[in-house]
Amino acid sequence: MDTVSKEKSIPKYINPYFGGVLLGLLLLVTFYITGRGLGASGAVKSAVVSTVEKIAPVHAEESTYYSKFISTDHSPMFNWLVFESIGVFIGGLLSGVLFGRVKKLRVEHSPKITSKTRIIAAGLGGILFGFGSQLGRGCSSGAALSGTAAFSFGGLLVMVVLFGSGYVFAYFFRKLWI
Amino acid sequence: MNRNYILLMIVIVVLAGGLLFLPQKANYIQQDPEKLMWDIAQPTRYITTDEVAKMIIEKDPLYQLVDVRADYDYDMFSLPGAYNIPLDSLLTEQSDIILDVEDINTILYSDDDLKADQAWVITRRMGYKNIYVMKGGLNCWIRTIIQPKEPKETAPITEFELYKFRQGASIYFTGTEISLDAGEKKTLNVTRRKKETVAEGGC
Amino acid sequence: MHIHELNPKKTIIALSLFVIVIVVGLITLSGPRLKYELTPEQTIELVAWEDGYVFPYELEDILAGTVDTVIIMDIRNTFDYSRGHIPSSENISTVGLLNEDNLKRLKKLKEDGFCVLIYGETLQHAVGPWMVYRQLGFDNVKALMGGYEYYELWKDNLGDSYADDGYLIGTADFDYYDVASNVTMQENDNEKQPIKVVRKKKSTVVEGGC
Amino acid sequence: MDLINTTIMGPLIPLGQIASGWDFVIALLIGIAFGFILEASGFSSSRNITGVFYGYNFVVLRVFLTAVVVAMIGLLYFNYMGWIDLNLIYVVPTYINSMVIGSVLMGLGFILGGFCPGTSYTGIAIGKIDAMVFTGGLFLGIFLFSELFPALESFYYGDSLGSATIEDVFGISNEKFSFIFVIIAIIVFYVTWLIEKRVRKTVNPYKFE
Repeated sequence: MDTVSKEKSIPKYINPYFGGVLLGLLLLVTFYITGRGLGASGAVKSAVVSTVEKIAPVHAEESTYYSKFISTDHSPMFNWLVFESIGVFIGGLLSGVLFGRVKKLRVEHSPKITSKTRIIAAGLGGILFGFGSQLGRGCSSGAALSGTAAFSFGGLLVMVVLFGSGYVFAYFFRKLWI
Repeated sequence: MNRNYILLMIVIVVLAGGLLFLPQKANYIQQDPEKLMWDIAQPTRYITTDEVAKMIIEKDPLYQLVDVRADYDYDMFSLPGAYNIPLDSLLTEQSDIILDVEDINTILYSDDDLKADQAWVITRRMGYKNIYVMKGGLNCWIRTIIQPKEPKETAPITEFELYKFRQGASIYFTGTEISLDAGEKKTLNVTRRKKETVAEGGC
Repeated sequence: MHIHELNPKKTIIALSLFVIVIVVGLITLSGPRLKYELTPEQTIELVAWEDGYVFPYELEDILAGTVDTVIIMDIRNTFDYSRGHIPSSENISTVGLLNEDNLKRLKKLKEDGFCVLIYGETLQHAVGPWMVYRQLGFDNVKALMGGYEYYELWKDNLGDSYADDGYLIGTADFDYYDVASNVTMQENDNEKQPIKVVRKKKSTVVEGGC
Repeated sequence: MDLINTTIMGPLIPLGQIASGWDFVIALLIGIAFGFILEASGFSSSRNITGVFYGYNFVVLRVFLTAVVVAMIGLLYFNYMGWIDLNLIYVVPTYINSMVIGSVLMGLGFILGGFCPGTSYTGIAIGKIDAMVFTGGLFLGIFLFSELFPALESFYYGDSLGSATIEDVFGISNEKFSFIFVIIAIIVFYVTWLIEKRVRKTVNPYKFE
């Protein structure tokens, strides 16, 4: 592969350490302002709770889990993490536009698998991640990143086990990616 | 490897290492004098004798009483369940065990507000939280709870309710009658030692 | 091109900003503005001593001008002050007690050998600020016993006021044991001591203010 | 709240320093910054992310560890300088069994889906269908969990350590821990650089889409 086409195939990303320093500073600012770190899976949880509440309000009220997140004075969507996640989407869009990555809808997959396989794997992965994030009290940003930075033992545990199990499973699903 | 990466590495190691060598902050737990002065100006530390009486009768587990008078005074008379921490032994280990409790409010009292207030200032400086002062101290306790004054006929209904509560409390604390709703009250032989000005609603 | 061959210029800039913030923070870190001069133990001693109070009758000499090294400060709010105050007193509300100007002035007064007498509505009102001043090392600050309430009663003949010890607080008004202890318990216990009320003896008028 | 205090102590919202109406504006702004950093670092591409598990791209590890290091050190300095009260920072409560199983599931979901929740939002933003499906999966997974919650409840709350900090569990001070963490991070950065260099020779460079 000649250098010109290689240059073209590499999209412009910022230096990962630069990204890391920025993310760390953002996390610090978030701690300074809110006292809690960043989070992402909480927004989906709010969406689930509000959907269930809309469709089956009685069921939502009876359930021990939903009722934890339902309050009488505002919708579960009126939540800090929901707004933050909307922000994540907007921020991603801004960066995508800036670096020229916003294109038509597409599926990114290894040449060894079809788009369909990738979609199924993504859906399955999402379900497992969603389920796991509830047991783990947060996802990779909420528990692992923010938790560890705030010296929480649980955060460190999630980080180590999440990446550790990722490496264990990686071998079995190598076809998906390489 | 780019030389700048080595620079970055050194910077972050120095930053992290610097944490280990930060000098210990002096007086770290002690309350800032300005904050202390500000707290002193607030009347929020006071709890009325009526509230204290109610709390003792109901055996409220969220409160504890501390008598800051000298031990011989405490031995003579003290409120039910009160600990004794004389003002001069506020900084002992024993008093720390009593005062340094989470989620429990400590109410200090003395003969009146003076000693309790002084003890309060010291405990606040030492950084203890949830410390209160019984307004008016034991003198006020006697005037309001043990020997409540009947309100004037023109007084609002709440005054009468308060009076009724105090009558009941008086019986509760002096043990002349156990039941709380008894209307009549045994007149106690009172020996006044001092001035006759009696506070009406509180002290 | 591999990652470590890229020049992390922006990373260095971002991290340097972070370092600068921390360094500036550490340099400007000046601890609390005020420091306690007395240890908590010394404070307890001070309180137990009951030194540093001024008796109402002593005020007569101060007001008459016999003792001219005393500055009187009224720490009640401006409204109460405007309705009546001890002559020649200045008003400083509680919030302003520790502001920079005031502390500077107090320091100056201390150096010049002046005594600062603070009073509130009662002694108890003034005792908190008095304790803070003392703990900050202003040992020339004294509190007026009885406060303004007592002064108001006796302002025409302060000198005779020691007949009335109403300014004494911190003492028992009752024999609690007689009055308030549980009757059933009382029967079992016959011994009884009168509560000792420690009175301060009247001393001769202080010389030179402090 | 405090008329005398000149420096504004953080965290601001728990201490009531910011009027509650601004909460959501702040949330949105923080989110935008978060999303921008994630996307710009390349987290909108699942093949970029999973590179960490196959050794051809360690961007996730680099960003993640650098962020933790910077935030940790910053928190400790800020706490020291009295700008922030570390005791008021939310500490994720620890439930060992539930968290270990949850993290194993998340690890599996990570390798299958190639995203985590935050990065999938940025993936959607640049038009990745797999990211949308992943988010749909998240929704389903959380829904499933909520429906199964009564059966899982005792497990969910079991083996709790409360809001345990690293200091509580390992008995080393935060300062020492962050120093050790920095050293570990630097070693990891160096080792992964060596691994990446070797792996890249054998793996075909992937095409970004």
